[in-house]
Amino acid sequence: MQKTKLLNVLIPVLSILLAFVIGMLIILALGKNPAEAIGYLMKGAFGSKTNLANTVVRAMPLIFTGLSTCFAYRCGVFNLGGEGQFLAGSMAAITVTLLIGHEGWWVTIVAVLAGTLMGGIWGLLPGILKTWRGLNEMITTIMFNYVATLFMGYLYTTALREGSVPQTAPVPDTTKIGRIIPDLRITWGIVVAILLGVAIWYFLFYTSKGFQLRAVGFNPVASSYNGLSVKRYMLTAFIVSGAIAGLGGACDILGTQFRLISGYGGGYGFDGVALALIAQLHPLATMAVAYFFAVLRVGSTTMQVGTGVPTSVIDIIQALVIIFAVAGSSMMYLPKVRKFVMNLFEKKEAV
Amino acid sequence: AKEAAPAAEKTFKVAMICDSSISDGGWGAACYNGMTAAAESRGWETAYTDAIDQSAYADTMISYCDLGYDMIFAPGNQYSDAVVQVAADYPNVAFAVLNGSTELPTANIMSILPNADQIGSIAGIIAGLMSKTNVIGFIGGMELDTTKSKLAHFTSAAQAINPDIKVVSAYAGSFNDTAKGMELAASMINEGADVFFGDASAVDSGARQAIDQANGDNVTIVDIGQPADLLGQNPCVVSSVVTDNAAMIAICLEKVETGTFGNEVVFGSLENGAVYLGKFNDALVDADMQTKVADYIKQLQDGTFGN
Amino acid sequence: MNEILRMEHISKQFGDFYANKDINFDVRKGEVHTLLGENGAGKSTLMNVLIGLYQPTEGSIYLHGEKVHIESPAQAVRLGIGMVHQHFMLVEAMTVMQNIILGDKRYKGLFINHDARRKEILELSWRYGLNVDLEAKITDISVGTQQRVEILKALYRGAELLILDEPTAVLTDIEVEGLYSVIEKLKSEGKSIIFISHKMREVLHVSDRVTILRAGKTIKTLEASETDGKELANLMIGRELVECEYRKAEATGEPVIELKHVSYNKASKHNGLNDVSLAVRCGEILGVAGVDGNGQSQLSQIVTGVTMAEAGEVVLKGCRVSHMTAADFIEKNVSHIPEDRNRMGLVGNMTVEENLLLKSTQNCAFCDANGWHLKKKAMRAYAETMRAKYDIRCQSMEQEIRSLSGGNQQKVILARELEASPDLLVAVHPTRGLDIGATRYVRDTMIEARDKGCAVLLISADFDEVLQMSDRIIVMFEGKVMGEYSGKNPPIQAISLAMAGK
Amino acid sequence: MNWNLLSEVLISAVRMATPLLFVALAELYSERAGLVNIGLDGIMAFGSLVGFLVCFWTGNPFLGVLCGALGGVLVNMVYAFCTVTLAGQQIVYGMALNIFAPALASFIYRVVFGVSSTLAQATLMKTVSIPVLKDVPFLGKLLFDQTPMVYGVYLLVIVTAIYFNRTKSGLNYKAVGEYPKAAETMGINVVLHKYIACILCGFLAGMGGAYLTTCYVNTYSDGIVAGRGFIALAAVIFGRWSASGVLLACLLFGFFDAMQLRLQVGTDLIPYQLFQMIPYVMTLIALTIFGSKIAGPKSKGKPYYREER
Ligand SMILES: Nc1ncnc2c1ncn2[C@@H]1O[C@H](COP(=O)(O)OP(=O)(O)OP(=O)(O)O)[C@@H](O)[C@H]1O
Ligand SMILES: Nc1ncnc2c1ncn2[C@@H]1O[C@H](COP(=O)(O)OP(=O)(O)OP(=O)(O)O)[C@@H](O)[C@H]1O
Ligand SMILES: [Mg+2]
Ligand SMILES: [Mg+2]
Repeated sequence: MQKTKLLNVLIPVLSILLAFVIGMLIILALGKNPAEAIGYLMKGAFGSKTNLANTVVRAMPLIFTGLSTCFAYRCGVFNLGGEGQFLAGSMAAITVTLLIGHEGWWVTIVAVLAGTLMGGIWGLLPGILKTWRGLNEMITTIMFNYVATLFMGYLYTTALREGSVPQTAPVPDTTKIGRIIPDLRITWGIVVAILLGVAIWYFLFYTSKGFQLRAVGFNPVASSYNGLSVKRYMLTAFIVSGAIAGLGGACDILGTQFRLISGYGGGYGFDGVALALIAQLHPLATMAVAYFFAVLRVGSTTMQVGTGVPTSVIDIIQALVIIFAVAGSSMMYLPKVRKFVMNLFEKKEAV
Repeated sequence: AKEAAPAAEKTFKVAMICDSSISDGGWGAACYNGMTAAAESRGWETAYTDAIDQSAYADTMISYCDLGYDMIFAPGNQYSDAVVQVAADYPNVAFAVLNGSTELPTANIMSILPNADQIGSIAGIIAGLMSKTNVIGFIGGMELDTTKSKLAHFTSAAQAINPDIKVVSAYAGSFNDTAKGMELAASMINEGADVFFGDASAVDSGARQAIDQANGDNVTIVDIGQPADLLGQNPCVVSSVVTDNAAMIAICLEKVETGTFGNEVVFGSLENGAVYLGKFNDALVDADMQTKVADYIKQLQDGTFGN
Repeated sequence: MNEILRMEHISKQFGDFYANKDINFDVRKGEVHTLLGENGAGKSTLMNVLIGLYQPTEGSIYLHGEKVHIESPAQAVRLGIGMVHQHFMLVEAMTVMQNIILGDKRYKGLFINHDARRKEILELSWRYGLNVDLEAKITDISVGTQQRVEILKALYRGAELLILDEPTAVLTDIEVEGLYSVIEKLKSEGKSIIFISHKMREVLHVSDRVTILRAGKTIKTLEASETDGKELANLMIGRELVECEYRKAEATGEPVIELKHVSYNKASKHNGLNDVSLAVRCGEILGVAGVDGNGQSQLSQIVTGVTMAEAGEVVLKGCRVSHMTAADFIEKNVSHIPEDRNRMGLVGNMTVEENLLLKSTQNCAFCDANGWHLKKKAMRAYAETMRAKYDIRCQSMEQEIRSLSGGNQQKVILARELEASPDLLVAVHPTRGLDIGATRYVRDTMIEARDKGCAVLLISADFDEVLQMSDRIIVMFEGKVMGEYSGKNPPIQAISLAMAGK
Repeated sequence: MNWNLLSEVLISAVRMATPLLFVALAELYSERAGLVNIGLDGIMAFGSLVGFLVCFWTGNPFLGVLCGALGGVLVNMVYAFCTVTLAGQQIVYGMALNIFAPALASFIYRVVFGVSSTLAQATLMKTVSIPVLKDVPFLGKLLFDQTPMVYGVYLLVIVTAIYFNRTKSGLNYKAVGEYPKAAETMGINVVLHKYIACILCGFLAGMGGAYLTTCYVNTYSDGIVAGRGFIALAAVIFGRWSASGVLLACLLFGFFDAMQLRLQVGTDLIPYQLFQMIPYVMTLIALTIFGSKIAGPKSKGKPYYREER
């Protein structure tokens, strides 16, 4: 038992290190100094108070989409629509803010609720298609992502456009989600994210409903034989995971980005899926991995700027991290490998 | 802004961020070339980060600020938000926003604003004179205000010369979907368009490719390039409306050096030479036509065009 | 002696568990050699090792005296070994013909020469009396026919050594006779057959030699002519077989569940019900006999609310429940031991403890505030009592249940289903795959429940089990109830005829 | 709508359907062996880069296409190893490819062309028109005045249909996707078939990518694939895992896309984003109407280990 748990942590960590080694080799091959590169990475992510804060800011949307994935996959719902749901949330939040036309904290609350609701609805649609027509959610959620992205384009170029660039008006100052410390960009959104993560963790592992949801996710047939309403749980998972992503969108637009603009929100959904899978669908681990992803993102920006390596090197390292981490854990399920590793452990213990 | 450093030894550094690629043969390339040319003229060091997501704008600029860059060049109004945010935290760094709005400048932010109306009009003049089918095409990337006013002036200038002109236009919704540019151009050719103008970066190169294909060996459909001088890149390029970013950026660099940076918009226009018409493809345009174009541009400058 | 196959010291390990341990086994030309053993003795595993589907942990295989290393089923096919698997290996989306010619490597050419292949297969099927419709889709043919397809598949590949893994489990008596004649024919052509079964009667009937496996080990090899059923049974089980006679009860109370003219998916002979009426009273066991796949699954699903009847009425404790769901049935105190424990009964990736509590986490003993907080301590304590009470053998209650052995998995289900003191217990193949001790335990527990007043519907493909345990017996054939018989001195002859639809 | 316009739209539909068709066939071969590969976008991106580079250097578009296809195979081997040998989750690795391969492509492009800011252009494949036939009004230009790649892909559709419906090998291949264990017991090498499926998938998807840069546009730019892989994925489902169905689905998507662009040129009133939604919304509507009664190969998406029960 202990050994398995240890391995579950050790394998991703080793895999990530390996991915880094390869990344550094690429940097070396480009004629840059890997040590220097790492130095820049650390400096970018942890170098100063501002940098530390930026990392947290970057982690926030990832925590939301990661948790959204976590929740859905735990119930056997393979929601790839995190991105669309995130955008649906942002769009609803900004639309409501701009339409109300007033300012103030109550607008913030209404906007956040609207974002959450809209995310939920955007999750519900593929849910209905799955439970009613049996459509594979992996396909439909991807389609809904495209629709959401294009609709966002419509909002910022036409419907809610303000000024010369295709973008919406910004959220009024008093409606923005406040900063925790005035001169750092961290907002209360991160607190919401962390509380949500803890709540999901509690829900999944310490409540009866969460227990049943997990059972449905692992084995829907057995669950239905044991009196659980599989369709209802799945639909709930669609809605809630959509709502989590939507809440993330609302927090992000009201706290960090302030307006819709071309390219907004790209990639958060898929990143969320990847990091939740690396975290083996554990909500607390998901938050940690999200933070790690953010470190990688922010740090690597500085690394790119400092060393002048192409931006794509960073993406390559990130993809390698995903591939190695997940491959590492699936390798552990192979009997041969498992046996081999266990033997290693045994030997160590014997010594 | 900061007092100018008295020591002449100091090498200044400028960095550019860009969401598209600097090798896109369009906007990104033109802006990068502009920056390097300007930097070279004043002995600055340069750096760039391209192909970045919207979510990384601020982080990237912060990184440059932390690494001691003196100026950050953001070629597009889409960076304004991020610039405002970062500029507030780094009052000692100068920020120049190409196509930034007139309201944008602060103590350490300046806008660089080429005259989009004139750019559109120049292209419109050529199109109005050259079109034989009386249909001309315009492909936009995003519905930027600058793009919209280019389209509006392209249309009005062409119609001022030839009232029968009809303009077909479309937005690709992207600056890098080359294939979409091809399809859009193909469908416009099908509508009869024979002179094209575009404001969509890599999408335009797709459009030019479609035009070349439609032409075959005999160039009857032409394209007007921008913002660099694209003559020779494709057989169909008849001339280009050139925006001399380098000149405008150089002004900013100079202001940084002298410590007078900020609170200002650098305009670019026919008048100050930052906007001008590139060379003609002599095989496609006879001398007579070329002088006509030159006359109209003169009128444009005098404000008598279209009266 | 013309021995064609010898397996020496074969061991096969799954994880820490030895399914086969140091097995020795040989087959001669033209003989029928039976592998006899209880469920889980390791018969199928040994055969899967032989055809290269599994790699043995240890041991070697000799064919015609030469040592071979069988790496894949493809190689086994080349070596002339054919196997009819216990769980058929048929691609449902394809036709009979396509299934037979699948993987055929004997003919060159890109395209399928349909006419030639059809002719060849028809010839084969005529020679061995294996009638099948070549153009039918697998989903449309009966289980018996599917088995004929499986045998044809093996023969078509020119198998010299044919393995039949529990071929009779899914056949009616008449079909079994047909199978015997096929076996005779094959034997007369000099082919060898490995026959797997745990039914004494047929073993003695068809075999030349018998090898007994128990708990993964070879116990003994005997000449069939020199032994009798009793000896075989004792060897197979490992101790003197104590004839166990359960006391039969007579129930007169109100029916707990009643089916009135219930139909479901009527058109299908294998997974539908056609005008079924029956009643189970408290304090009795109603046994449902019949060959697998005659509507038993559907029956069990309807009386537990997993599926809804299409016509007719289901009455539970006096209420019409035709439109209720499984949850409502559970609410009304109906327990269910489903037919496939891994797929329907347990959540393999969850722990033993969690599986024990799968149905009762909403119970106020285990949670507060409407299911919003689980009382982990109470759960653990309960699980530990269950572990003791039902003798569940596992390393820890936090172990994933899929790593438990079948018998212990079944005990977990039993604990979960019986602790609720159900009014109705629906048990489907409750002892399938269990060893003798576990089987005994399960049966005793069910009888005990009955004696406490529970109504039990026992559906089992194991005829002996139905005979032993039931107070009344009904027989199902092609979705219909063929007849009802008393459990005391049941008319075995009549029942087995009814099972064949006569 | 006049005939000329319709013909233009159809020609454009065929042009836009061709890369889709390559990639959809790639996915068809993958899913028929039980492997759902959502990494098509990534494979295409890499294929389009390799195709472009080779074409740029050698001036030979055919070589470009071939190398692009091989590049696709190379990338897809990552997926093959992880999903077949390690029996990992197919969706995850598909997604990983979508991050990895485009980044790699963009990286290589940058390394090759440095920071030079001139646009690299390659020669495009010439159309080969079939004499006489190409002059048939309306259909002539549509069917007989295309690049060899277009003829090739339609040939491939027919070959694929015949392969899966008529040949022995096709039957074995389908069995692997339906019930790998049964296939294994019939002497079919499941792992080998799955690897072959990955090779074919990589090859065709790479080719689809290379088509973009050797037959369609003559430049490479990041994001050139623009979500075509996902549309192809939908086309396979839409086309019910059959070659002819996939053909129809791709033509339909191509048609909607071409229509959408035409409509955009014609009107300014309706925002173009709404037009761009058409292919996706139509997919959703069509899927909803048809439902998913045929769920495709039975074992698709499930990892296979031989010794599992
Ligand atoms: N693939 C596998 N993984 C893990 N355990 C297995 C596997 N296959 C079989 N076993 C275990 O090995 C033991 C022997 O199984 P096997 O199927 O060989 O029994 P059998 O004698 O054929 O029984 P039956 O009469 O039920 O068919 C069982 O306890 C079973 O749980
Ligand atoms: N593009 C095409 N052009 C000409 N003939 C074709 C084309 N596509 C398919 N066919 C022909 O149609 C026949 C049926 O092919 P089709 O692709 O419909 O089979 P399928 O749908 O894969 O099989 P199934 O019906 O089992 O799903 C084949 O014999 C093939 O020759
Ligand atoms: Mg068996
Ligand atoms: Mg068909």
